[in-house]
Amino acid sequence: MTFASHYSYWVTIVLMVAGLYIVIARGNLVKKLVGLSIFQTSVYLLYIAPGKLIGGTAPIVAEGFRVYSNPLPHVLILTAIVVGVATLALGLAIVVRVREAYGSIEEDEILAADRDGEGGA
Amino acid sequence: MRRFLVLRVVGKLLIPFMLVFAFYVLFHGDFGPGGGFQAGVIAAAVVIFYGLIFGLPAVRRMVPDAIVETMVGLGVLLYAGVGVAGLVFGGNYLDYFVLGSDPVSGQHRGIFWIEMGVAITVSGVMLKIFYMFAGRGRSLEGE
Amino acid sequence: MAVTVFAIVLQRNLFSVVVLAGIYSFLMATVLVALDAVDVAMTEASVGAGISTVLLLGALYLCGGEEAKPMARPWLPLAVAAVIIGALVYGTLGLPAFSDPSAPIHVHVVPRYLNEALKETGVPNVVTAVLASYRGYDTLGEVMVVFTAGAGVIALLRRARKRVDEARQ
Amino acid sequence: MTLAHLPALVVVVPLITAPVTLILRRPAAAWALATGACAFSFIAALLLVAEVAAHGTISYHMGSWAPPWGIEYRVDILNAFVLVLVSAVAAVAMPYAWRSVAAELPRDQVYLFYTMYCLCVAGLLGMTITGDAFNLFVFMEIASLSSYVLIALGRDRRALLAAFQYLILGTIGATFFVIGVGLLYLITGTLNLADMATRLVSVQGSRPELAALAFITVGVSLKLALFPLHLWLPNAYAYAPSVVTAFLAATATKVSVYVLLRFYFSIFGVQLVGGMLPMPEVLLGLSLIAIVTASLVALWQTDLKRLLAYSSVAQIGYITLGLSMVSRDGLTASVVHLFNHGITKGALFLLVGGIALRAGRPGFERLRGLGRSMPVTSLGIVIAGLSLIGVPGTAGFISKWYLVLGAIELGRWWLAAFVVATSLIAVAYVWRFVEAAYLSEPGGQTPAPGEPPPIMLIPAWLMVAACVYFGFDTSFSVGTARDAAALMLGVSP
Repeated sequence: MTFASHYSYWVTIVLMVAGLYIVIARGNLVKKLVGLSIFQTSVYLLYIAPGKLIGGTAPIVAEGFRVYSNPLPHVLILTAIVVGVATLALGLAIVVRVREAYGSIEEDEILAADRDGEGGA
Repeated sequence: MRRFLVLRVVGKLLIPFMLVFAFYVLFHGDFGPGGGFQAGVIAAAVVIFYGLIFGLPAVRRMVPDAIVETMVGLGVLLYAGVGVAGLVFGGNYLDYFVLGSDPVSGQHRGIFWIEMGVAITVSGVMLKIFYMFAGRGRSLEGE
Repeated sequence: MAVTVFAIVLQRNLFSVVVLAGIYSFLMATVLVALDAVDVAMTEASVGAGISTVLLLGALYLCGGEEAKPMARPWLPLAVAAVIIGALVYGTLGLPAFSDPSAPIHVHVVPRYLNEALKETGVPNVVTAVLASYRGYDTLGEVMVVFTAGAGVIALLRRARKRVDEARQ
Repeated sequence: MTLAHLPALVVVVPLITAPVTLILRRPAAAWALATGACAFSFIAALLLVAEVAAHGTISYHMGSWAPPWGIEYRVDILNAFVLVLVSAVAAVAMPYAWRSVAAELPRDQVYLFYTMYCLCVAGLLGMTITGDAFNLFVFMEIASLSSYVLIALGRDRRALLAAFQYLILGTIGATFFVIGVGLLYLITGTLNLADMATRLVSVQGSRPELAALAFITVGVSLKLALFPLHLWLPNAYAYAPSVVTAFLAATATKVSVYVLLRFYFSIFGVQLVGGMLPMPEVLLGLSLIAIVTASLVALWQTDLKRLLAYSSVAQIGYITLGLSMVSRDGLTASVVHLFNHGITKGALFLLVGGIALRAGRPGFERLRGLGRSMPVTSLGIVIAGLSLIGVPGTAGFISKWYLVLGAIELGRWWLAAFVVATSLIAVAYVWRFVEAAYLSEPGGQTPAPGEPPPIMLIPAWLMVAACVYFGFDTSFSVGTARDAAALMLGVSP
């Protein structure tokens, strides 16, 4: 249980928390989405890093290789990447609509606009 | 950007190769890295590239909206259809074993068609999203 | 990579943020190659650095690029972040060490993929074999997610364009 | 042949319908197909319940790959019951959608609405039926992405912001869930839920397992809007199109509750959840706070749709309250309330949608004298409202009865008293409607006399009738729930 043996996990944790921090602390909708994708990306490392075997190769069966890295996390993360980009696309589409409806992409300003125009819209 | 001759010529020269590369990635996915998803992204990128050089109207003429929207649905249907074919031939859902004369050739056939489905849907969706965002900019500028 | 992320946290010009996010994705792809995940790296490079960047730039073009000043009281997010760090460190301490061949993920389920995939599916790239065949249903779901996003973007953006047209008339 | 493939077909049929509706681009065809698909799923779900009740758990192997290598669909009495709830609400809401959607959405978007609706139904059903942790995540994303779009389609511009907030919180929730599943995968090496459960026994109580439990709990709690993670819910429900509100309120949070139940009792096991961690105490505390605060907040709302949305947060509190008892009666109450509250809220939101069609936003000033101008709708709301309170003779009474039984069984008399006392707050907020509709003179904003069209009223009243029916005949709801509770606790029924 040394520091080095869990190094990959620490990196993951730092990235994850930084991404999440952006999402919660920032009011700009686009920046929130960027933070969200960093948060999701960090999860890729959590899955993939433990699958690596030192001395192993990519999991493509070929002559002369005995040790392969674990392919299952790769498959899962391919799916996760796709889910991430789908979420991003949808989120941006909503942001564009918000911008057109409110003229702003700052959360505070939008909430203020709603308070002023309560019942209007 | 219509005035940049170099860009136009280089673009025209590159685009066929890029498309070929997309197909390479699609069919080579069994042996090396790659597969339907990556191929779809590359194919969509080619068309987007074309759109950036020659303008949105030109690319919309080349690949009209109706085709793109049909592609979006068609790829998924192809994938799900392979699953149903498994049912029809007496296997479970998405069972490829029953699709060929022997299990391995059935697997091959199944994997080929579903990768195709993935590629079609992915490139369709990417293109459609590009059209949507690019088209929006235009209508906003018009205001 | 961590430096890029902190730059993103601090940077308020959204264009820089997007470019930095693209760089971040490329770095991530490099790390993934180092970890033998070539398929994933290829996808991350094309999706994270390619498609996402294009999408974000497109959205910024429509929305404008400066961020207002950050929230005045960052204590709540910081507290949340601290709790999560705590939980994760606590949890990962019990995990197998890096590159430990006797870890459960290497001895359960996966050996069959590595040893039998070529025989059972005729596909040497085990990632493709698992993706398309063993866990083919997941991939169907994944394509469905892409489809959902596509149809969703159509639904969201088409209607408003019509509205703009109406407003103009 | 078809019968053996029902587990796959129940999800795949709505899933395939979605791209077909997109390609056809005809609103009428899209509606007809979507209705057919939902009806099919409903019938399939009923057949599955009968099958499971008679012959026990069904396991279906996708692509004929045996688990844990392939993906397994696993139907037992618990998720078959949830399947029936989801598909029933989906099928009943479809005829209603025909008029309601046409009135609330621009014409060229109507077919896309049905595409999204099919995806959402398929996603929720897939989440419920699957026996694979990662597959659950994938279908969770299908269901969530489509529900973000469905909410954003609401007429009010605030629907956009509500959808965005839901997207952010929903994605964080889903990512937390993935982190939890990842940790479990790292210590077990498998993604199949049944396999995971057996392999977890050897590492019970280890640190990654506890962390995974925490992450999955927080992630799913975001989705099911457990207090204090409920902030996305009121806006999302208030501004979404009427059908969407009714469907999501009746099903989406309930499926998340199911996921929580599944992970707690089938994966982690009663010993871990109930014995080693203060999970029941934490859940109990949060549930109590949720019930009191959300009910009180509901009292002050100026709009009937928002009032009902806050009441949903409170009712979810009752469901998790049952869960926190970790006993046979408590879990029975949880599962029964999941079902009963689903139909009750479905009925209420469908009826409110009818008011919205005639009057626009259902603010209380527009409800004045509604009992005279829309008598059938108002009567329905009152009956379903009684079920919300838990008056004897309605479905809501049954669930509260089991909650009280569970509390007494544990010797917690104060908890039993609490359940009864908080029902009085529900009386107060339902009374606000009664007061406006029956005891006030019609004001300037009251809609002119006239009911919504029968195609909307009949589905809504079907749900109202269900609220009453399941208040008397409890053999299906309580019987199934008791079996499910026994299954979760691992005791013989």
